[in-house]
Amino acid sequence: MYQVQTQQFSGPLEKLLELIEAKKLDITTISLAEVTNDFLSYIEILRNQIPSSGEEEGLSPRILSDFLIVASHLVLIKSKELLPDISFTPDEQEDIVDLERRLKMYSALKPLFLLLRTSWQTASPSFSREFMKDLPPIFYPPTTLAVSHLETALGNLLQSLGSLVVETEHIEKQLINLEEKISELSSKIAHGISHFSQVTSASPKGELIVLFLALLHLLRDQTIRVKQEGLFGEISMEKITEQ
Amino acid sequence: MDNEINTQTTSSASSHIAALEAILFLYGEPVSRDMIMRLLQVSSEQVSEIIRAFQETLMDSQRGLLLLEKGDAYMLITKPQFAPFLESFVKDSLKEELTPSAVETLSLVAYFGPITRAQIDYIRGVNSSFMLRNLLVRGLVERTSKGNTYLYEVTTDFLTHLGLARLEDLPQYGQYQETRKNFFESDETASIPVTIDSEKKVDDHLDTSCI
Amino acid sequence: MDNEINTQTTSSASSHIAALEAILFLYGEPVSRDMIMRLLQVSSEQVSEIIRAFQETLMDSQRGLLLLEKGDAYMLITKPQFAPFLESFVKDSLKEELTPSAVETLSLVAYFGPITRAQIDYIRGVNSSFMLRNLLVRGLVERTSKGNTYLYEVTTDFLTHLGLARLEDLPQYGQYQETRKNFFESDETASIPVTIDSEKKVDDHLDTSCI
Repeated sequence: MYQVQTQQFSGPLEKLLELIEAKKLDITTISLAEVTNDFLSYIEILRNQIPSSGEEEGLSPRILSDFLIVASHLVLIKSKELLPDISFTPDEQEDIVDLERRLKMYSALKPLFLLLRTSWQTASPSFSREFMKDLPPIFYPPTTLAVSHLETALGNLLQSLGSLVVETEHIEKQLINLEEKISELSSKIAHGISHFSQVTSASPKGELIVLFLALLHLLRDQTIRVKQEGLFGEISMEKITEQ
Repeated sequence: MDNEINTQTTSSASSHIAALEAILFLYGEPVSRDMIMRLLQVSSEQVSEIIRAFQETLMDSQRGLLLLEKGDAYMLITKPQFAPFLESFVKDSLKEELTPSAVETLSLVAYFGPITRAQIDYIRGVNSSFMLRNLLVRGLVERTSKGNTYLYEVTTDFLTHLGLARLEDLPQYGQYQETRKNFFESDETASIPVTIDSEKKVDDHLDTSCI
Repeated sequence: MDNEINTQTTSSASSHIAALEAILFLYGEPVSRDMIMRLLQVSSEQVSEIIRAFQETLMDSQRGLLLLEKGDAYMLITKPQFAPFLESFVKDSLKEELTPSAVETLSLVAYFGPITRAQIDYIRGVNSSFMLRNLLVRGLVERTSKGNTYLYEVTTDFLTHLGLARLEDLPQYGQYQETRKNFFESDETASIPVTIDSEKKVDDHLDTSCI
């Protein structure tokens, strides 16, 4: 199920790199701003790959959320380009610098991924022996183990499985946080735009508004759709249902 | 190292000795002459020659292994002079108390057994092959093969050791059976994917014993 | 056969190598330096010397085995060139294809391990918790807890699958350590946030089982 999807969809950094390379650009904030539109369009394509209920293959909301986080950083960069006077928090500034750096790092590591893939496919394996292979059957019961220890161990184990649910809820929360952050940013940009007075839909500012709306739209759908179906829901498939 | 041995044997003979060592090391059980002939692509006479040369290298005082001949089959074992020493080593390493991971695995086998390794792995979120092997060696767990996989359950000896007459006497046994049903009952392969990015079953592939 | 163990220094060195071989043969799994010291009643320096001498004997073309080093533990494995003789009786489902995201994650854990999940997420730009769980279940990655987080590294099974005796034998290992330094050198804690995007260490309580 997921196998199909991970082969079809590269991760957000890889996609970004691909878009930049396609335009024969270097990794700079300027080129990142340049590919923002393309990246958002790609997310739109991904979003349409989300399976309707019953289908086994397709994109997981988890992966879409990874793309959305990167998209939000891109929009930051883009807004800086379109509205140079806009003020960012130190965190937002850091996000901008950070994305560029991570992309460079990812680009430097791509040959490594290829190298490991090739080794994995071509290397001759070594083999080890089984633990105490030659030992005749024996009975070595643990001296201090009581029945209650078994019950406790099982109880703890099952409880910790419950935290898988937390993981999914967490992603949902993360997306909501992201949405709030972008809303904040929108109003900041609206404020910035008011400084420039004459905004038309053809202007770069108009383009920015469209970008934000697109991102918000993607996000809103996303947060609503993340679902948890029971204790093991997100392992057995945290599926998105097309309405 | 004994370098004089090398002078007589050709390099191709050397690699045959090395290959034989690797085969016997891994296989564990006696390997027949026929199988050696087939694997190394050599004649019966050549096998005799390789065996003789191998035995000679094992005589070196730096070697801890011995070639055991069983009829027309061969097997690597540890030299008898190390037996007392190894016995205490085994006892020591088995005498150690079970690690939390081992207790956890054991509790799954006890409450949810018969259970496959894939199911245990899934619930624990980590590979359990070494843990299961450890419990097998200690005689706490046993396995039966079912299709192309193994089912694990606790041994009667272990139950007796715990002072239990039957599995059902484990505390809250009934309640945990309910939990178990919730996990496993519907459609096993669908509800328990072992892995996320590839749903292929991870099974007892590391056990060379399940040849 | 040399039955007089420990009589002379030279024969004692030989018998130590032989005893080590017997121990590793029997145990199968990695044996720690501490354990070797205890078993052979030797100092840590002597262990290093015995290991070195043992490794030298294994370089002989008549030998089919290798000494795998992982951390401070040692394990006997077959030399990779003999894989064609052995694959027929071992189900090596580790051979399964790796998905691109598995390759990315595994590369980072292998070359940059021990590494936290947050660091992996940061480099990959995606949430890796499920991929790590997948690799843990497949037995390619293991983790140890450190403070309130986990450190991930590759397993001996990962190394043996690639026919490597130690991590440093990975292709271009040194070169990528440099790459790593170049990106992370300034101030590691500052440049690789422990968590990204206000993310809590959710994965790290995925299972508290292995603590």
